[in-house]
Amino acid sequence: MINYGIAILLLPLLSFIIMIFVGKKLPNRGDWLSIGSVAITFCLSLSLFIMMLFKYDPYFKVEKIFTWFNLGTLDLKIGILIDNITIIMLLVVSLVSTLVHIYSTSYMKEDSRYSRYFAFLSLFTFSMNGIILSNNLLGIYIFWELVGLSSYLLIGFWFEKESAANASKKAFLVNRVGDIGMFIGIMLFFSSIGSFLFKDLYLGVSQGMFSVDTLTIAGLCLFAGAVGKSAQFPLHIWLPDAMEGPTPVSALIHAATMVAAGVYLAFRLFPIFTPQALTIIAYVGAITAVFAAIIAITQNDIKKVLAYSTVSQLGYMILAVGVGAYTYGFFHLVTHAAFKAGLFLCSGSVIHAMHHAYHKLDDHKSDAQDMRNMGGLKDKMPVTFYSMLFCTIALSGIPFTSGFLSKDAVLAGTLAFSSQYPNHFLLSLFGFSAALFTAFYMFRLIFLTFYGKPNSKKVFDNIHESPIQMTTPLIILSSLSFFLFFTFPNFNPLSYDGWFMTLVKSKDSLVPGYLNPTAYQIKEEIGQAHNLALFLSLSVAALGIGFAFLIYYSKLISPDSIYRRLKVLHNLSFNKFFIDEILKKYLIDPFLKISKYIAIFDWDVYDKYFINGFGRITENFSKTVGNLWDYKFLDQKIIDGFGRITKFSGSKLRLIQSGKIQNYLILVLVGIIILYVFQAI
Amino acid sequence: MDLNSYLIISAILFSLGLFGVITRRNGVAVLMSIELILNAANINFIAFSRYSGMDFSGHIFSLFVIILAAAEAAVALAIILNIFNNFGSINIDDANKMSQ
Amino acid sequence: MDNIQSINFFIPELILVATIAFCLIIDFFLSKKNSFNVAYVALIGIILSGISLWFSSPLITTSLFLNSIVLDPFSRIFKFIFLISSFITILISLDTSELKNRSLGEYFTLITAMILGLILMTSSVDLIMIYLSIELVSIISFILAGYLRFKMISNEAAIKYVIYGAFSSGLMLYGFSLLYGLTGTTKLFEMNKVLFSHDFSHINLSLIVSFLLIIAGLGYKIAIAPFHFWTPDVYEGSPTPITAFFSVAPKAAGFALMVRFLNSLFGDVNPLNSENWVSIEGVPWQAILLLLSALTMIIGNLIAIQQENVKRLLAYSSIAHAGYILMGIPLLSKDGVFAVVFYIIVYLFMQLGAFYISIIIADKYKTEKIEDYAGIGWQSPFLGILMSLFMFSLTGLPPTAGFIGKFYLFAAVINAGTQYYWIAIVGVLNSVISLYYYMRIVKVMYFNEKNIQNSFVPSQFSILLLLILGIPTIYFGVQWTYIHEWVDSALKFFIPNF
Amino acid sequence: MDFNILSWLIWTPVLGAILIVILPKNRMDLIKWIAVFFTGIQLLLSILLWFNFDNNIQGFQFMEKSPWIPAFNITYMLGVDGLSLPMVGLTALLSFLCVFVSWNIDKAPKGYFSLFLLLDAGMMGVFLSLDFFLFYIFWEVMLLPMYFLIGIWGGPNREYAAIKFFLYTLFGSVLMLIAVLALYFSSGRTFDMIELMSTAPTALSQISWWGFSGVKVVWLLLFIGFAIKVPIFPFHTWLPLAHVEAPTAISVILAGVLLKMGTYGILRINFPMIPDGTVWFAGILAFLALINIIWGGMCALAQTDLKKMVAYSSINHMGYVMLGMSAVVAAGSKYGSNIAAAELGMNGAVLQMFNHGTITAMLFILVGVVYDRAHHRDINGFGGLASKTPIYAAIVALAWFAGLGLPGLSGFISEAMTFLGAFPVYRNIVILSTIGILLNAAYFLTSYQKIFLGKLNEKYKDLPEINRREILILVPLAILVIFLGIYPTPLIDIMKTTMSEIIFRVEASELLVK
Repeated sequence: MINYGIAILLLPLLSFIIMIFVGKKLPNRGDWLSIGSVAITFCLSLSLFIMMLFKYDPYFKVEKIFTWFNLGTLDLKIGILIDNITIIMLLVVSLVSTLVHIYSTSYMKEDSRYSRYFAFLSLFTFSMNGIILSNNLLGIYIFWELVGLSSYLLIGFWFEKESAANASKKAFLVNRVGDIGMFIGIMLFFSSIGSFLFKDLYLGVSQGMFSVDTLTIAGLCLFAGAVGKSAQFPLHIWLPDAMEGPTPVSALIHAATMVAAGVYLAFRLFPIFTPQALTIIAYVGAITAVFAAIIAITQNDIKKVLAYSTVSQLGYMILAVGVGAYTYGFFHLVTHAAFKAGLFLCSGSVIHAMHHAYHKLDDHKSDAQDMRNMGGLKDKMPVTFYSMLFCTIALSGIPFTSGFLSKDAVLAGTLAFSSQYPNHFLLSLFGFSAALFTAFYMFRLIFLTFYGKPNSKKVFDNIHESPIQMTTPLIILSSLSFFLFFTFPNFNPLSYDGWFMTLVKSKDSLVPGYLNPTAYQIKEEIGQAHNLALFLSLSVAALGIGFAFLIYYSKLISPDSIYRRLKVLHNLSFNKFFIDEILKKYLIDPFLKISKYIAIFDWDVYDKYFINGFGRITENFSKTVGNLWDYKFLDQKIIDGFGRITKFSGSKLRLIQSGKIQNYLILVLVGIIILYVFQAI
Repeated sequence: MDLNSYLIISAILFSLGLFGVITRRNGVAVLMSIELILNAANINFIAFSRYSGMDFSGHIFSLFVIILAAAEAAVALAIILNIFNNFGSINIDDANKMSQ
Repeated sequence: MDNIQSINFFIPELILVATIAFCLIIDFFLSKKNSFNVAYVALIGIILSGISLWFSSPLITTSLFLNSIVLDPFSRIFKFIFLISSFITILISLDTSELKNRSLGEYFTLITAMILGLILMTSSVDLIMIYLSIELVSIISFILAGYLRFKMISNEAAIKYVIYGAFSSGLMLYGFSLLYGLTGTTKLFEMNKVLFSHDFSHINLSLIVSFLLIIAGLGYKIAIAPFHFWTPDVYEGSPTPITAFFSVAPKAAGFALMVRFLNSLFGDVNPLNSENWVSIEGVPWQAILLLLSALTMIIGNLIAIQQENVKRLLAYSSIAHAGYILMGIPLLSKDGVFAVVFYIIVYLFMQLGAFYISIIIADKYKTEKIEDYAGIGWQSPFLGILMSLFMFSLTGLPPTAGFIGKFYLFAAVINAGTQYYWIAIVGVLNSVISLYYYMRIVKVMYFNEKNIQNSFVPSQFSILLLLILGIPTIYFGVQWTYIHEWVDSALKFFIPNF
Repeated sequence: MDFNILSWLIWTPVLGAILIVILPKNRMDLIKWIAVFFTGIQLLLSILLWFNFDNNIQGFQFMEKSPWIPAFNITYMLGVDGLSLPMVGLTALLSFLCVFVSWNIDKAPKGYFSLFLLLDAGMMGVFLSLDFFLFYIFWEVMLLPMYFLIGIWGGPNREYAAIKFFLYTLFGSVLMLIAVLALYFSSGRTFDMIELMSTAPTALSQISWWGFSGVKVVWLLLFIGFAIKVPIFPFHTWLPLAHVEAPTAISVILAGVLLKMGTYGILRINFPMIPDGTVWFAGILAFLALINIIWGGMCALAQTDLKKMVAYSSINHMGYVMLGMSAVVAAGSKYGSNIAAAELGMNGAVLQMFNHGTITAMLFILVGVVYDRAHHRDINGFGGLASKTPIYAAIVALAWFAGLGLPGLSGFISEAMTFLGAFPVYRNIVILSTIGILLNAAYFLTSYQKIFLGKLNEKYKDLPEINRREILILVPLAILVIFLGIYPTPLIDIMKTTMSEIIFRVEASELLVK
């Protein structure tokens, strides 16, 4: 079992190493190698998954601990942990990864750095599997940064574009901000426990080694890592920019897997979060969900819409963790991975087609990603259209889809939480309004892209359905949005009971003092809120779709009139609430300016005046002494001064004319007198 | 006369010598002032020797000083002569090429 | 020991006296052109004197000529120093173009005579003898400084020197007379006894005044601030070999005299407790000397930074070195005296070496300006490397002898107690300052390239002489056990009480 | 032992230098190959030493001791332990590689390589000597060749840089000399470091200077001497200048080895010999580390000269070393006897010394590569080079990411260890220091983007790719960076016994008792 884990971890790494060094020289530029390795990974994950289904044990767990190094008294231990969650995550990652690999063989065919692209994908798969398999915080942190690296490399894959280069840097740096928080959290835990293992962490917390305050702070610090990686407010800014990368990359990394790592971490750490921490987490999630959804409404770039949608959905998951419904959050993570990856790949298919059309027309100016340039593509690209439609339905939360089940569960969780703590009613309000906006902007996307009149006839004529390597993954992923895959022995489309909910059991909080409700209590409450949530979520989804239909399909309401009426809101939404600009103006630019001042100070002031000042003082002093030597000072001032004084006293010493040698002699006498005075002191 | 009178005289001589050394421009006059200083010391030696009455080393010392003063004066005068040949003056502050 | 018995222990000095006489006679028969041959007579005399000194027993410690002169290993070391430095100076004088075509008979005679004076300075223990020997050295110095009779600056140097010298010795003499009056004797050891057996607190004013006047006289000899003002003018005006000689030998003698005078006068020198000695109370002579030491280092270095002329730079830096050496005297410990002697030995080689290279370069390129040294390191690697070596050594960087000298000085200061740390810090910081100007010469020689591609190889005579100076500079930096033991054993018999 | 391997390590390059001096000037190739040969032998010897070193023995191994100046109790004493061995290996490796880095030196190669070999010997001597006097001699001897190497073969402002470097370091070392002597006399006249470790802690507390205990005074004097080498703020301004002006190989040596001497000295001398002073100063040390990290990082961020940026990054990275060192006090019962934290900090510090040595060597060599081709180092003057020189860009990316502490590369684990070690004692300082991690990423990524990403600058469309010699120089370093990032155990095993010993000595300080 552990060997499976090690194989899953190392195969992509091997492929990365081979590809980066000799990938170009391999036949077919080596894509088969990457695909092969990730496919084997998938097979291994699948066999693990089947094993899990056969065992059907919610508490199944295998762990292997290694000593990384020893420092005398301290053994630094790391290791691999395989349980149901791991297996499900591994399956999701390897599946999406395999499909994206296949998709990419067509999508990236013409790229000159084809083999490097696959090498980076392998690197990503390796790092992501590493996060999933780690049984300790340090391991997670290491792979956490490594997925950041692969994300950096892939976002900046087309680095000739200035915007891509900027986006990749931004992604890395923003993620690092979160990582620093996470590292501080790790240090807080490690300094008390002396180990990074989850096992020891849980043990330590349950033994009450931490005060509630420390635990809150430490938990929030670790959560900061999740905020960065899962693009939660206010560190969400990198994700929309990350869409500069190739679309399959967006599908794999920035929709399905890497961004979900934050949720995965929160999921792992749930038992040690204190109520205070969880409340903050819930609010962060809720705000992100609704905030990103509002922005998504006004975006015109098809990938940007999906990006903000991802941010919003990640907010949901975090919200679910915050309100205690974290297994449902994880459920949403899995379902969302499938249909969001599907959506991205579909959008990629559209962009690919548009791009080719523009290419054929020799038009290099028009934006192949702008939805306003599309329209009516339904008939030209039927496979893409139906796949995308089904995924959209899932995302909007319509019954018979997986999205409905998971979203409904999360909303039920918020509802239950709000009913328990009525002063936190905003959480469920945010949740439901986000659902409303989601349905609206997703159908806006569908209507703008696939319905209506094409923007340009010429382009429209040149649009073709994508090749089979691209459409197959679309079909697979969209079909995975069917509810039955997740509720298998249970055929009720409105209930989420099934293998998933059986195998993924929530744990009781380990925070001492029973501050948090037990897992059973939460489950009961959510069950009670289920029906209400069902009703509400269906109605908001219908409302959202209805609005979208009215505005963008039947055009009964002109969007412009709404824009005009809600100009301020629209501006805010369209400009992403100016978060980037605010951060740049009030945080980054001042910081850079301070750096510049410090550098100037260091080099031109401190060094030049202070350090060299010692030299200059010495030099000037020596000049002064030298002048003293030349008697500019001594001769003119002191000796002549003596003369003046004596002259003033009226004696006949005016005849005194100090010759040079006499000056020396006077100085000797002065010296003796000074010494006499000195010894007397 | 007691010891103190001699010491006062010698101190006055010493001071006069110092004054002369510092104020005189003429090289020979400077040398003469230096002689005053030496003689002040001589007076001291002899007075101490006479009044302390331990041995004659004070007297001997002053004899040596007289001899050496003569030798020194000889060399100094030779140099001053040289200066006179080169600079055309025996004013010691005229010999001042280096500081310029 | 009476005068006749003393003759037996006075052979090296007598050989020098004979040499002086012989030189004068030989010179009488030589034409002006050939007068330089007197140098060989002088050299032979120095060698003979050195040999007889070498074979004299290093262990004998006695006083000669009715307790006016002592014979001890301490003065023996200095005798060697004077013989070696004058030997080298004579060789340098033979090589330099500055002294070509002049009547040199007297020149070499005077140098030889000066050795005698220097030797007497280090061995005198009687005020009369001290005064006599100082005057002997001074008067000869006046003549040598003005030896280039037709050169204006040489004349100027001589007149300044003579007036300054006479004035200082006048002050010192007055100080001596006061001291004599206080103690009633001219013998140092008897003075010491008197000073320690009587309470001088009621007349400590006269003691202090006499001490200050004497310090002024001695300070002039070793050129410490504020009695150093004559130095640059005299050093610049004198013939360069004489400048080199002045910056080493009379200084060494002055320090030897100072060590002996101050320690035997103010220190309770108990041979049984030979590590640290006790000073008399009432005269803060240690504090004054430390202050002068700090002042001397600072002033010497600061003015040296300014100099554009290598010779002047070396002259000023010799003031700074006097400051370093002075640090070891008021410590009243064997370590301090040891360090002073050690430093003077290594200083002899590096200072003469640096001066000699500047003479070679002045002869070849007709310049003493630092900036004109550009590229010499590439044109003449031998001169460049040796000059760098001397510069490093003068700065006090390992692995050169200069470092070891400084090391012992600082070690003595640190060992003397924490109350002396400040002077050690002043000292080390000054050696950092000195790095700046010494390295400027190295920098110019190597970093500033000139287009002159023709290489320059010094004469074999110069190379040999430079090796004689350079090898000890590096060798004593790496292995100085012998020299350490030599100096150390000499100090075991330092200044016994008679 | 008959074969004095440590002496051979030191004197082999000296032999080479002498041989080169003897050779005629025009045998350029021979001169270089002699340098290769002798540094190669040194490298082999250090590898031999590495494999014969017994990790489990406390104290020093391969000791050599012979009298030198018996009158002053100065001995020629060498030895190696877990602290010096990694430094010896680093020195040998970088010296060997730097001979190849300086392959194209055409101005007076004879002088260059002989001075280079002398420098090599001096560095080796510092790390191997156990006699304090010998240590000091090597410490200073190293300055002389360095002065010439910067001053003659450096960039446009080389004279200023050389003298500044020299003055700065001499200033520090003369203060150190006073401390050396104070130690010598207060501990019964010995320079033997091993003996000093046992006698000095009590001896120093018996002297005082103007009301300050000798412990503090001597600690500070030593510290200033070492701090200038590290360099620790505010003694750091020589570094950017010297690094920028020095030729590439010398920058590599400066940043790779010379800076380590400062921290090596503190660990070798200050920590075990004056534990009281160490405890007294540890907090300030941590604070200075913080300033180094932030100040260096911010200065690096603002640079437009690539080499200067790398130079400032050294200041930043050495801050981590100091942070780790300050963690040593965690072992005391006053801080809860957290020996694990002290171990993490100390091992992390030494590991970081080694890793920074390899990483910064790569950085400087890479800067040298582009400078050789483009003849300038202005970060804003390039653009899009990645599409022109993909291999170079890839290696730079590796080095840059190693520099910014990416997990999987060696910089990460040592930085993390220093943070983890110092955290229990200096929580707030460490939390503030983590900003440094962000700064690292910011300046490395910004410079990388400006140079390699974006549109290709038309000026450089014919820029030649990195050549085979340069790649071969970088490969061993890259392998080390990756290997130690994944598996630091071989290095940690070597140093951990020694580190525990130092921790034990510091822990013995009374100031650490609760």
